[in-house]
Amino acid sequence: MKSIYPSWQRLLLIMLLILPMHAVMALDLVEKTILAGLASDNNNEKIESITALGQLTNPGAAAILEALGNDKVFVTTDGTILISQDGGKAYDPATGNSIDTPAGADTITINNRLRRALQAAQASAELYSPSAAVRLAAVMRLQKEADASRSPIISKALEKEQDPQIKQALKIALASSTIKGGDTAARRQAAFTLGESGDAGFRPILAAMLQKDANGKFNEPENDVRLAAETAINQIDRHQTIVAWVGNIFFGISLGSVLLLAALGLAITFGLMGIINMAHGELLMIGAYSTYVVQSLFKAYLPGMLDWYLVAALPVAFLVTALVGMALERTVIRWLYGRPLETLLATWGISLMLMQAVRSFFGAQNVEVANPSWMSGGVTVLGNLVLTYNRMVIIAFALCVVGIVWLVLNRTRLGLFVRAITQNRRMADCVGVATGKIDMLAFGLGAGIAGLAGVALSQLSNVGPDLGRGYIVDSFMVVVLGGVGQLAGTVVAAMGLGMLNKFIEPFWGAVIAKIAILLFIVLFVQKRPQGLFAPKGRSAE
Amino acid sequence: MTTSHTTNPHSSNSQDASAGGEASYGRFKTRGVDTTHGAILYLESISVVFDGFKALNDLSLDIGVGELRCIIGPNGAGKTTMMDVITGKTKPTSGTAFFGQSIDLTKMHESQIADIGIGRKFQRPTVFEQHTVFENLELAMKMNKGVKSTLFSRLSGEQRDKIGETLELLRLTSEYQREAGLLSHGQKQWLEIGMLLMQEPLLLLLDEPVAGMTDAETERTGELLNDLRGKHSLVVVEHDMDFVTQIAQQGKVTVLCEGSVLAEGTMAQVQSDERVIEVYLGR
Amino acid sequence: MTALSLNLRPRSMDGLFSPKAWLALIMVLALFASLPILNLSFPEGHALHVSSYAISLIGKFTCYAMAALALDLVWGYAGILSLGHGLFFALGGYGMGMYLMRSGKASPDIVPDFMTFLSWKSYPWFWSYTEHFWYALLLILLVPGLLAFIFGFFAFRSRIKGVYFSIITQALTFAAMLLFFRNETGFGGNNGFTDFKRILGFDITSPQTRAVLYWASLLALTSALILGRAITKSKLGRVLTAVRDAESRLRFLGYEPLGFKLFVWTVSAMICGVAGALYVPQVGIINPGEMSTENSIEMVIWVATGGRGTLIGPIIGAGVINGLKTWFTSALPEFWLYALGLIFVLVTLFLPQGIVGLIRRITRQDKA
Amino acid sequence: MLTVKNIDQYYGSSHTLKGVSMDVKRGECMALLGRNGVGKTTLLKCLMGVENIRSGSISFEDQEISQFKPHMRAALGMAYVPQGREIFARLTVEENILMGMATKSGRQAKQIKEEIYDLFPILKSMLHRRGGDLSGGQQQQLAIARALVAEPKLIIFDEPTEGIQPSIIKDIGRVIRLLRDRGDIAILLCEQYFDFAHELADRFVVLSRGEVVASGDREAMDGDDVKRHLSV
Amino acid sequence: AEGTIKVGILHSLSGTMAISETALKDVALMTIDEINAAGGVMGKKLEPVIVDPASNWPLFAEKARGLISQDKVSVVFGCWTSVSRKSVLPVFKELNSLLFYPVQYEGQELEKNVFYTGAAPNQQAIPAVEYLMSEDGGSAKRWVLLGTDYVYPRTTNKILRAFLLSKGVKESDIMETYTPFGHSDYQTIVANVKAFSQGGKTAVVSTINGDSNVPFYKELGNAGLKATDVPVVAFSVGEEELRGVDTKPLVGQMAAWNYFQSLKNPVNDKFVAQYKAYAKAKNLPNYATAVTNDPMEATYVGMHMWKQAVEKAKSTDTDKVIAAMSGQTFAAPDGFTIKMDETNHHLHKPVYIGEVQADGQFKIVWKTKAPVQAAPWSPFVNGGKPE
Ligand SMILES: Nc1ncnc2c1ncn2[C@@H]1O[C@H](COP(=O)(O)OP(=O)(O)OP(=O)(O)O)[C@@H](O)[C@H]1O
Ligand SMILES: Nc1ncnc2c1ncn2[C@@H]1O[C@H](COP(=O)(O)OP(=O)(O)OP(=O)(O)O)[C@@H](O)[C@H]1O
Ligand SMILES: [Mg+2]
Ligand SMILES: [Mg+2]
Repeated sequence: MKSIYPSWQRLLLIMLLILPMHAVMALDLVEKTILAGLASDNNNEKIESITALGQLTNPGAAAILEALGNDKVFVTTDGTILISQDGGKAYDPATGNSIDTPAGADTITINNRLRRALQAAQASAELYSPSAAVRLAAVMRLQKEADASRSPIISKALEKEQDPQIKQALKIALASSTIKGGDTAARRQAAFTLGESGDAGFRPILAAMLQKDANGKFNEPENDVRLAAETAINQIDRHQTIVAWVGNIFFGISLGSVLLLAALGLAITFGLMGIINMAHGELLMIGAYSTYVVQSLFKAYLPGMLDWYLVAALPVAFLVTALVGMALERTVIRWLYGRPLETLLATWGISLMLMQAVRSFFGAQNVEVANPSWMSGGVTVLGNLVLTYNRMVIIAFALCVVGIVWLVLNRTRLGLFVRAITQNRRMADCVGVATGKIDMLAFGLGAGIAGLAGVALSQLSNVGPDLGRGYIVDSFMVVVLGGVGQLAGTVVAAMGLGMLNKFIEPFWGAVIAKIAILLFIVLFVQKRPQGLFAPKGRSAE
Repeated sequence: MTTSHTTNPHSSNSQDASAGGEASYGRFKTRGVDTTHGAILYLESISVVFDGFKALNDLSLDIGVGELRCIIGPNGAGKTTMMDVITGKTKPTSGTAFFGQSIDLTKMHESQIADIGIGRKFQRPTVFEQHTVFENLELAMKMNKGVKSTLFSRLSGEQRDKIGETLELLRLTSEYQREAGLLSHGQKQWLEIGMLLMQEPLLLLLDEPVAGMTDAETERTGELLNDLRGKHSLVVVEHDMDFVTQIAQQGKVTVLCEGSVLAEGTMAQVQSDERVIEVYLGR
Repeated sequence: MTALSLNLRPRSMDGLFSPKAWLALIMVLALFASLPILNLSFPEGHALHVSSYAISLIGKFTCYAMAALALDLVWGYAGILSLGHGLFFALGGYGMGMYLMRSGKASPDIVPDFMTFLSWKSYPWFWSYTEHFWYALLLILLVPGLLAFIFGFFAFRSRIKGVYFSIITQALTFAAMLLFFRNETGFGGNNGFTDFKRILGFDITSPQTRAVLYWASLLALTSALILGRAITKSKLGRVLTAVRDAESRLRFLGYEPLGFKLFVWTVSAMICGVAGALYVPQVGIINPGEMSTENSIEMVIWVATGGRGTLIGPIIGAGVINGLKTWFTSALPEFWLYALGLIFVLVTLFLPQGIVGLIRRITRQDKA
Repeated sequence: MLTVKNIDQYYGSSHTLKGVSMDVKRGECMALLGRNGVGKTTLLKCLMGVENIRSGSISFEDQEISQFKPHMRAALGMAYVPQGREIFARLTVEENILMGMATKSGRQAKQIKEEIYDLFPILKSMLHRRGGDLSGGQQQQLAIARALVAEPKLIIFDEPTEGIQPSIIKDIGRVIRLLRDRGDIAILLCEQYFDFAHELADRFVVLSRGEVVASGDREAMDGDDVKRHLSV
Repeated sequence: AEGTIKVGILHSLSGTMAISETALKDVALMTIDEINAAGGVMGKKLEPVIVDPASNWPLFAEKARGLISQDKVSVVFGCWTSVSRKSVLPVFKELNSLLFYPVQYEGQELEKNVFYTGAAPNQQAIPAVEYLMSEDGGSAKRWVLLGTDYVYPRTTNKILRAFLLSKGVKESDIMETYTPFGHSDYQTIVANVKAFSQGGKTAVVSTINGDSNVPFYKELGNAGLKATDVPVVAFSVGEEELRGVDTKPLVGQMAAWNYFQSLKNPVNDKFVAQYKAYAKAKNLPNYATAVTNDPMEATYVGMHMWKQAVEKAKSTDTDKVIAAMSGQTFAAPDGFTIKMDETNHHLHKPVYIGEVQADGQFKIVWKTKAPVQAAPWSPFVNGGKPE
């Protein structure tokens, strides 16, 4: 299925693989006995062999490990291990020869267990990698393998290490490997170190020390160490509470900005223009599909720039949705001003058609929109809270879009005219506002903003014909809760709902959280029947 | 200040209605409103503040039973706001408003206030635009306005006659089947006055009843109000001095300015008051 | 003057319907009522045979029509747009479903599968007595009515209007849907109730039972229409329209809109509940999907298509739209959304008063 | 400047304007009189393009405009003070005035000329209040201000004195006279307040049931003929 | 027309379920073409009748009734969700017609008028969990049961929980979480899973439905939870669903099915090639990336078996076909000649566990030696007895 696009990537992988190998080939060979385990049907033997390869710490062994991870290692019918190369060739690590791949050679299947062993094996070698990032990743992996046998390797690495962050990580890794095996002082020290790390991953080890075994004896014989372990546990728990709070705040803001983005376009088309725009969700969808198309075009024509497709997708999505919006406005909606409920009916019809159109063009299935590499992954803060890049980018993006919308509505006359038109269309016309043009532009703007939101949503969730339906209810709630026509209200409502949701969810689960939010809205509106930022006084009537 | 009376007038009112429609709006009755001291409305140091702006500033005023009181004053003096306070549309920031001796208006809803006998004509004519002229009058007509009695209500011949009379009076008989939204501005003004009459309130509040009427019609309205004088209590806000002179006769005219009473007296006194000329009449 | 004033009346305040309308109504009713007889008395293949499929379809549409009529009562007359009538419909349906669920079992104390999965050995309290038909019927009226009353009381008292009201009805319905989706709530989760067997001891799948259910729906719809007509033709109806157009003005005339709104709102919810209750035995399933936003919006669309504020329009609208949907989903399974969507757009653009508006325009032109 | 020939207007099937003809010249004030409901407002709406006419012609500065949309007429230099104020209730006073300059380019329409506040000082103190919160008379002043800032060539007033205190009515009268005397602007004034109209008008027309029943110079305004059409 | 046999196809082509069901309609049509090209059934051509129940459950019942009583179809292939099946069941029973249901489901049901060609829980869920418990599967000690809040996940998780407890897993080592339909914000849940996994080797069993999978996997990938740390095994994610996901971060995550496109055997090679050719010939949207998956295979197998049964019964009469179905065998793309159980209307199916690869296909890491017989009534619910 992904036959076209990954080809460039595969090429890259192969190149990476081949390059070091040329250098290696002349250097070290790996003994056949070590390799023999790989040919076995038994995963335990494979793991032995992999571990042995890891301890060799020579580039030849490293190349094999790497090739294993990339499904590039074959075993022939007679049990010879080969690394596949370009053009049907294969390299024999035991002899250093490059031969034609024999018939019947079978790829060695790597499953999760083997992959884990592989990574651990590679980690030891990677502790000396020139790249700090690789070293850090390796240490983190070692931290999890609390295994006394690794202490020497880690200590050695610790001596050499310069980078303070990695140094700290190494210390923790060392602690995690000495906590079981070391002497009393070392164990005590290790408990402290682990406590300071705040990493909940160590909690079970520490907790186990405090437990008694079948004979009623503590697993950890020394009282001192037990005390240290207890302190460490408390420290970890405290840290985890902070992490949970920070996490919730981040999640809340991020959910809030998603709601905000989804609702912003509607804040214009519904909030300002008074159109109950049921096709708003489909405008989001069009934005997301535009992203998909741009991504596909990049894959086909600009594979080198693929990481930046998203930047190109923004203007494209904006324009496409704005044009669709303007077309809808000119053909259908323009006849319905002043009859808001009719707009509900018509836009509902439009939304059905748009959904089906997408189904006909792109299929009923979701399409794949990938995060560009700079939006993949996340940064770890406070030990084990991952703030994902895509969420951060989207928060920033939401702020930008709000800013732009605010500027357009408050710093250009468009906003003034739009508001005037919705309040008194006839009089706006009489004072000289070309209502038709302004309507078209405003609706186009609202639609375009929805398109931008679609780009953002494509980075978080699925891009499919139903994308819009998932957001339409939430969007309306946000706009209404904020007070129709109040941009600031929309922002506050979105953020408020996001936060509220994320603070309820850990306690009651996602389903109840959602129910609670909805009931909250019902109750809140009782208190503020015109939304959060309601206009007061005579003008409100 | 008791609130226990708030429900009282309601019940006595509904008895009134079930006793059969009164044929004319002329008869003056005080339906459970205690007017022993001769005044029907007391406003005491009412203040209304909108976001820091004092629309009414310690306003005190009382209206006698059967009195026709004209209120004038510059634009923005707070005349409409005062009516809003009396009818329950706006809650005063401070001060009290009593209907008769015992009914605290500030604690009541708009509909309750209307029910105990305070009717109002708005500055901008507000009628039910989708209803016919006839239906507008029918809706306004005095009767028990609870859900049940409304559901089962049928127009009696008498009531129908009364609507007919009012239509004649308003000169809208030929328009009675038209939707009120289609009337001209002046016609709507008339219709709203008609609705007010149908309500048969004890106290009528008229906010600029002749705005947008021709001089001849203004005069007619004046005559109508003079007719009502003595039978109802009336508060009339107007900027048309000829009209005010016509209806004020020798009665009291109150001048509001910046939310409180600036001057009070007969029309002649007020018109010659320097301050009134300065802020209101102009030279 | 007396002569003149005797002629004065609000627009057609006389009888519920004009004699002509009565005649038309009775004729249409007779036509529809006779369908099951044709179904039962003529064998398949006979020219006069009406298929059971058609009967079940029309029966279902009748229930939809009733829901639409209920919605029109609040939306068309009192201007209260509910995006949550699916909730009342579903509640009525669940009430009936509970009864059917238990009446089909060998003993009403045997718990259904989904409770077994939850390891519940007996019915929870809110299921008590639902094995009795009359009690279930009571629930069908009371639960939607009470919920509407309580919700409406607070919402109307807070003077929530317009989109704000619509949105909270939507929020409430959505919340209820999520609640019912949960298995623990005790209503069968997503699967809801299916596989009904008997109603009042009769086999639910027999043509006779079907015919009776069909007639019951027709009767309920007619009663609802007459009730709705009586309400809207009364003075209360005119007060409601006044609420719709200028609620605050009405207060100054001495009407408290709260009571009026609450009255139609509750009546509407109850009618909707009855519609749901009649719907369930005919389609054989009730699940939280009935409370989905889409369903409630679709009801609004039936009303708008048929003609808002006409009572008869929503009935026509529900019939036409659902008929088209049934036809399209079979005839154009892959393109029907285009067709349906286009119809919605065209109706709004060219039939602003809905189908009834079109009919009125045509008849008026004929006269002119 | 503005010439109306034989226009007919219908609301549905009711014939509201029947062959109305009139004209307004530059530098003069034309008064439009008539009883309630005779079609004055309707006529003004037709001139502004808010209502469509069925037949007849409307020309402004020798250009046929009867098919123009209101905003195009505004762009040509027509301004309108409607009956019932029609201010933008949820825009602030300042924004309402800025709306009056909608026909101007964005840069020109940034600053509101102080002259307007000289005329209506109250507006200056209420710039940031919402239009809808103003009192009736204040709204009327705002509506006039909104029309004046457009610096139009023709200004149409529909009962501008309605609900305004006497002293300001005098001010408005002064303004209208000033505008008239400046000579570059045409004024069409529909007014019930006879004395006011009488004082300002150069010429007048009287409408009755959608037809022009009398017209003439100021001198003729006192005539019994006119009185008859205005009395009940 | 005369001389044809009508076959009903009852899959949502619009609404939320269209994402999954559309492909089943396509594969059904392909199979019909195939059968017709080979001479039809008993010399008669098959004539498909397609309807769109639009992901609306009462509409499913209505459409089923229409197909059977109006269109007079001999058999219906259709439904995906349990509720849609439950909705049409009474209709099939009342009109005594035949439904082939091709999707894995929660079991606890056995109807005379239905043939279940998807997996029962013991043919999918239990083996997957056993695998995760094994050394090769990563010897998981702690379990996250994560699902969308409806019957299939609830029941499956109930069965799994009972199973896990029977294997000595402690209650405190099981975390069960549900999300609403269409949930798209998995931040909290992923964070919770991560925190939970700190307590020991953890595996996630996902019964997340439909659209929610994409946001879940995206969040999972970005939060850095790798398959090597916390493996996720899903029961509703197949090749078709992965078309909409960027699979690079998901490498190593698992799915348990009875069929994968990547299976290497001649029947499957032919099946995959045939479907790709069909997609291209019919110009289906995105035909270049067309894939096959488990329910598609189940549809394919079901239709062939039905054909065989009809030919054996020499009639399309429901009862005769039902009788003839028992013990039918068919060389399926899943690599075995599989059998329709003599009594329980379910297929004997092999179970495969696959790991996601970067290209969106699955690498099979575990399989049963032979097809497994279905146990529709799970021994972990109600003692394995019907109600
Ligand atoms: N909601 C509000 N917010 C702010 N200011 C308000 C509000 N409502 C009224 N005002 C101000 O209160 C003052 C009093 O208004 P009011 O309408 O009572 O005046 P009025 O005496 O009726 O004037 P007019 O003769 O012009 O009708 C005005 O200056 C008005 O702008
Ligand atoms: N939208 C409308 N549809 C139908 N008839 C209307 C409409 N607007 C006004 N009319 C009718 O047209 C006639 C003329 O109305 P118009 O508003 O022009 O009167 P006017 O001369 O301005 O009266 P006034 O002095 O009261 O403002 C009136 O009889 C009115 O009822
Ligand atoms: Mg006022
Ligand atoms: Mg007028």
